[in-house]
Amino acid sequence: MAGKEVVLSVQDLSITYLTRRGRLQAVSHASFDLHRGETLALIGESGCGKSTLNFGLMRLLPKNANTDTGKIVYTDQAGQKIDVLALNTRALRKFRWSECAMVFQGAQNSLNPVIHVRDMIYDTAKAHGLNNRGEVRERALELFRKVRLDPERVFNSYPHELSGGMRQRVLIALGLLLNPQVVIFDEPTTALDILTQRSILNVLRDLKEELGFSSIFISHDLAVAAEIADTVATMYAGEIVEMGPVNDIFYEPRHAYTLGLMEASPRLSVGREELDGIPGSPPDLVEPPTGCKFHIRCPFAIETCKTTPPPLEQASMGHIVACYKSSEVLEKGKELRSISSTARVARLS
Amino acid sequence: MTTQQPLIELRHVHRHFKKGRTDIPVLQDINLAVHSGEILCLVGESGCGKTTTGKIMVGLLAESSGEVLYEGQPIHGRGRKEKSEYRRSLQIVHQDPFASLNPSHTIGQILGYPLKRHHLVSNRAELRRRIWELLTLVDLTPPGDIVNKYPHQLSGGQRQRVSIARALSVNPHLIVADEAVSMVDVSIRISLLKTLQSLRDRFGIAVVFITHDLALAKYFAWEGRVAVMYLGRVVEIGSTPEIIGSPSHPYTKALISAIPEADPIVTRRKETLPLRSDDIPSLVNIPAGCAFHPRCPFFVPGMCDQEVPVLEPLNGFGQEVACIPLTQGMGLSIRESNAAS
Amino acid sequence: MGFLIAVATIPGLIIGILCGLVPLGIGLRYQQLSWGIVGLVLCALAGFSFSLIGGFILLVLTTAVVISYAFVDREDPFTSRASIEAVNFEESQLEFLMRQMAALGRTIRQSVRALIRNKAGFLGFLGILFFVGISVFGPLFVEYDGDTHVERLQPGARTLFQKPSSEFILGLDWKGRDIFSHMVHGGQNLIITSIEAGLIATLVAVVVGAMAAMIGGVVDQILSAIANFILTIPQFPLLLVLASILSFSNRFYLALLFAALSWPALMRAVRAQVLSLRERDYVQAAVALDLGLPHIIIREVLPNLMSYIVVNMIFSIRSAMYYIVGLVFLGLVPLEEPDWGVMIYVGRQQGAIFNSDGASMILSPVIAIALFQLSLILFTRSLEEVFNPRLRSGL
Amino acid sequence: MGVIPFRRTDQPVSQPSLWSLSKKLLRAVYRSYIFRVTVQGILTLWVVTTCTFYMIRKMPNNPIEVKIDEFQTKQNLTYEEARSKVAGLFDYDPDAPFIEQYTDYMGNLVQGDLGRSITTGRTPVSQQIAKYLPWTLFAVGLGLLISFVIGMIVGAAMAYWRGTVFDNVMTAFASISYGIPDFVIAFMILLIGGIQLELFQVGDYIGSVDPEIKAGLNPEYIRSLLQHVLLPVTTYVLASVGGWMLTMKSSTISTLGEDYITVAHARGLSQRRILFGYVGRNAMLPLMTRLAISVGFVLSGSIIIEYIFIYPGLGKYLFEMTGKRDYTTIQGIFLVTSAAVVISNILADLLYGVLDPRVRVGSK
Repeated sequence: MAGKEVVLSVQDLSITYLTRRGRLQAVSHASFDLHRGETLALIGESGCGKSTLNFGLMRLLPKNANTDTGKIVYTDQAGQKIDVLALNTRALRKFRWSECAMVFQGAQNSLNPVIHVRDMIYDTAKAHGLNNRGEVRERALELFRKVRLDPERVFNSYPHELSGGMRQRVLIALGLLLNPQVVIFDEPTTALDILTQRSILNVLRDLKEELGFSSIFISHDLAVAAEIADTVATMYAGEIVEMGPVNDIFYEPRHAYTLGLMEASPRLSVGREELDGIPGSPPDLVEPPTGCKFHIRCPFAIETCKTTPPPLEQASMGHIVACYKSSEVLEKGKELRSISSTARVARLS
Repeated sequence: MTTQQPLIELRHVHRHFKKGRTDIPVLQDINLAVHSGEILCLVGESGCGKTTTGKIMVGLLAESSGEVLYEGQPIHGRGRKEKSEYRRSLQIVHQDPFASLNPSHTIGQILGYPLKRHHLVSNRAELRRRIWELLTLVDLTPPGDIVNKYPHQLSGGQRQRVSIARALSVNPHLIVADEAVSMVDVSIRISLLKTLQSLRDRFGIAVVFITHDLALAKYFAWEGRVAVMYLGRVVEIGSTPEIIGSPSHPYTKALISAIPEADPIVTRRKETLPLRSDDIPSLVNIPAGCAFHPRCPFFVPGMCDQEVPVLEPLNGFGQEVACIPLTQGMGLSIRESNAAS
Repeated sequence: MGFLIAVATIPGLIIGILCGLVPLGIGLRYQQLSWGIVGLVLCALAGFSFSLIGGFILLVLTTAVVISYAFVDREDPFTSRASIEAVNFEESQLEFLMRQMAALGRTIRQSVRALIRNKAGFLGFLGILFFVGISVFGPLFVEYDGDTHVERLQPGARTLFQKPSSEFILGLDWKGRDIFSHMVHGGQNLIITSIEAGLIATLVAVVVGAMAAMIGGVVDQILSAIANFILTIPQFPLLLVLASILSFSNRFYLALLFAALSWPALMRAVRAQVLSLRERDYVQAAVALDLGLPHIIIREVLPNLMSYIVVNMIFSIRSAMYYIVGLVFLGLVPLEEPDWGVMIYVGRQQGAIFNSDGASMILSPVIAIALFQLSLILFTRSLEEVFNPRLRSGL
Repeated sequence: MGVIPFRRTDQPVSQPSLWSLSKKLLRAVYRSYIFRVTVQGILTLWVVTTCTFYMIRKMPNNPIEVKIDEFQTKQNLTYEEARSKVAGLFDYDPDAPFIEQYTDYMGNLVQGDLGRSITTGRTPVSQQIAKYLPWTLFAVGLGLLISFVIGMIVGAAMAYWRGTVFDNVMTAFASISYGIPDFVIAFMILLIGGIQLELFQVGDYIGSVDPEIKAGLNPEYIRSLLQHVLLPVTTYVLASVGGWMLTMKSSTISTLGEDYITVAHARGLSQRRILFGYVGRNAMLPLMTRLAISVGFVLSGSIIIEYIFIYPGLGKYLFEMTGKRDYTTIQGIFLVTSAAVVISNILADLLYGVLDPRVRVGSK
């Protein structure tokens, strides 16, 4: 994706929550660039900070959260650079949804249960200065058709009258209503059935081709990321530990955690396979471990890992990783891959 | 395997729930048998009745009609003691690790109650030795760190392990794992499943694994069988490699073709089976004939929408499928005229 | 039930001190002298105020706390990191008892900490303690002033009412009696009757509600119908009529009557709670493990209802007090001095409202009742934290 | 094979006969929500009436005895003299069999007749109720309205600015208001405001209206009306506003945590639109039911408050009539107040259905 212009640039973003037990470092020093038309997938387990990161991008964090350091620079349609963290309330309201929209997980609760879908559409349009209801309606109906909904019926119904998949589509249509440049998808298919997930994924792929927006795609499901992403970033304990083109990440992972995730994901197309979980559980972010936060669970860990956090380094073209043992991890991955999948030897645990 | 007495068998089991004045048929004509030491996966989308089937198997729900046999004997009309034994030999591990353990008891208490109640230990020393053993069995080591904790002090994966240990405490013959790993993080799932597998290997416990994730089912039940359910019926059943490798029923085909894979090249080359409709019909209003026919790309008018298909053997390998065109040897062909409405 | 809470007695003190020797002994044995002394004092005080029963309960609690400080899990084989063969699981009866007591003591310590952590709740707790303390210990130090005192008439005054002064800190009532002494002596009956009423109402509600939810079917329908029916009739008017039918020679009947009218609301809530708890996974697991209905109700369902029940019990104590004072105030209950409610009633009859000298006779009990009820409400705030192990441990 | 029967659309449609139509109509009526709750409500009221009928007559003394007593003490008459005087006053026969009294009463009730008051010169009970009811409705209704509105606004504001000084102060106030019984507040107003601080003349504020002012729509009368209702209303408001505030606060807090509120923020909606259209409306839902139920209890008013302020409402009247053992009047008041509870419960359900599209009771 290099070469295309950067739409959204995040530099050194750190977010903490104030909790009863102390400061919780949800995101620490996250940096990435999102290019025009690119899909960036953030993968990682629950509590790794991927949702917080995205809420931070739209400045939707709850009151007890604080953006400590960092810069979010957005380039709008006219080529103007906007510092999102410096926007005042009014400008922020304009920025949200017309420049950067978000499709949330859990479609059940994302729509106001007591008002019609059409009113939610009109509300959104009105908040951004579109007062011509006829035009808004036309645009919404067109989007509903694009996400394969029965436009008239859905437009006039209450959220509870729609199924989960339909609600998710309504949310996607709502997200695209103002033609934003960036759309953040926060686990859009998680609570859905397989066939519904498939049709949503297809809809997303078609829409992206047609409308050309950039998107950030949050998922804990590697398979969904593999399908939809151009670039993949792995997050662990609030840090982006590895980022690169989708094929690099999936076929040549260089971080022990990424490799662990790959090794823990079953695949349908290979026959019998030996998989391995990652031992232990994610760290407590109020008192994070020193050094590399993954070292406690890492089979490659050496003494340095326990004391000094590894820096993010360029490993190959567009592929960065924060791991001292990245070459060993790469070798190990290749080795595991080269063994035919039916005869994979279980590693000693 | 078929000559042996099945551990538990469901025969023509129906189940409906009442909601207001309408009856919702959640299960219709389920025929399933689980042999001891076997792994059976129940796969399907939400609302297909897989959890209800699991609950009926362990006796947490009663069937509305039909028969449930345990070791060849009907489960009803047993004596008190026999009933208790049958009860105990069938255990369940629930989906939600945050709801499956009573928040007001310590782990030691949770594991201790069934041991004491059923006199599985004779004194306190034995009780504690057994608790220690159980915790070690499910890889919660060292046990001393866990036993005096409350559930809220454990992580989701640890809680699921405690759930498994609790089920193990009464020496069951069968464990129903109802989406037992779906709420647990990816990195922890596999080790939990490995624990379950090792218990099966060690004690010959049969496992009924309920999941919506076919890839996980494939990994876990490679040596077992998979039953695919749709809207309250089993539409296809067979050994795992058969079902995953060469699915027969249009619904299974659709499912398998729809699943994305953690492999960018493979998943982007995958061809999905286009359905005629994306909407799952509601249970209150199940379509006539084959329940899948309004979505099925191979739908044969005048046949699929008239008669309810029954599970019938397809080949010599024990694969059974409920699809009229298939079982009548007609084969499947996509009809252009029925393209998506 | 009234006899459970007796007034402070000397035999009670002796019982308390004897009981207190146990924690003191244990404290000495394990070099935790300070905690042993705290235990002794607490036991003595409890025995003093509540005689045998209070003394015994506090004996168990303080001993547990002392042991939990002394014991610190030393003997628990589970804390050993050795392999299963190397661990000795045998233990004597005494060791087992000590371990159980230590666990209990830890829970108490955590609960106390949780109670103190919530400021509003702790304030309420102190308030309750204050009023109960005054009602229990006050009569020992303040003599009841029950006679008419014409000699206290101030020159020029038309009534015996007097404003608060240094001699009589709350002033004098219409018969020239010391209001302070009435305040000290007059709370006991009211508080006890309210607590009784609240306890009975809660007990009935919990038993009936749990029954309706667990049995279901026709029983459920009948019980719910009865509850709904009682809820339809306006409570206070009904109480008005019932109060004139029954004569309350004994305050206990008043408590019973109140309980009879107030259980339905709580019963419906308990029923709903039990219904939802019954579907929880861990209850289902207990069914699958065949642990039996008594175990399921007592061990699985009730502990998770406890905070809910206790909070509601406090609410019903509060409304019982409201209704009792209301009935007394309207003159529908035989008047028995000394009593806060009677003071309001008589004060109003004797024109204390329009006499600025006499305001204290009504204001004092009114403020006391207000503060006591406020304390009850505040106290409920920390109960959730005390009963929920998750909140208790301070997460 | 146990196939669930379903209706095929191609089935021949038979001509509907009049009989089948009416049968359908009947079934529809039976199934309709309104019909069922109405029947339930009437049944409840019947049971309430029967029970209270029995209980009231079980009260010690009867109206005649009470009156005789009164004459004896007031006019220093002997029992016989008093008795003969009283006998002419009442047309109530205390010796009539209970069942007879009951059937008589129920017979009249079915025709909509609440009977005649025993002790107040045979005035119809309905007239008596009509005379006192408006006062209670006015005072309690006004109090409820004010406290509900204030509670909504302040409660929402507390949730919105939670953790601030405003929230803490208001929460403390709400706890006090919620924790203190209403009669305590009434006494505090009277004693501290009226007597100790002498802010107002107590006599001017209790009772109904100044007797010398003519009733009517003249400004003086209205002023007097408001003046006398001021203290009871203030009491009601102070005693109940805390409850509304706390409920609204917790309801708003849980609504604020909902995903759709975050989404609304993400959509760039204006604060006002979010506050009223998204937070307010959803947070108020659970409170509307409670409001409707409280409306039901308006009629029974607050006996104690009306008694303290000598306010001529239904509650105080009921109290007086209980003392006089005026059976029919007590009975009538009970019936009316219970009916109000029943009706408002039904209204609460219907209202909820209207406000929340997820629960449309009527359409089920």
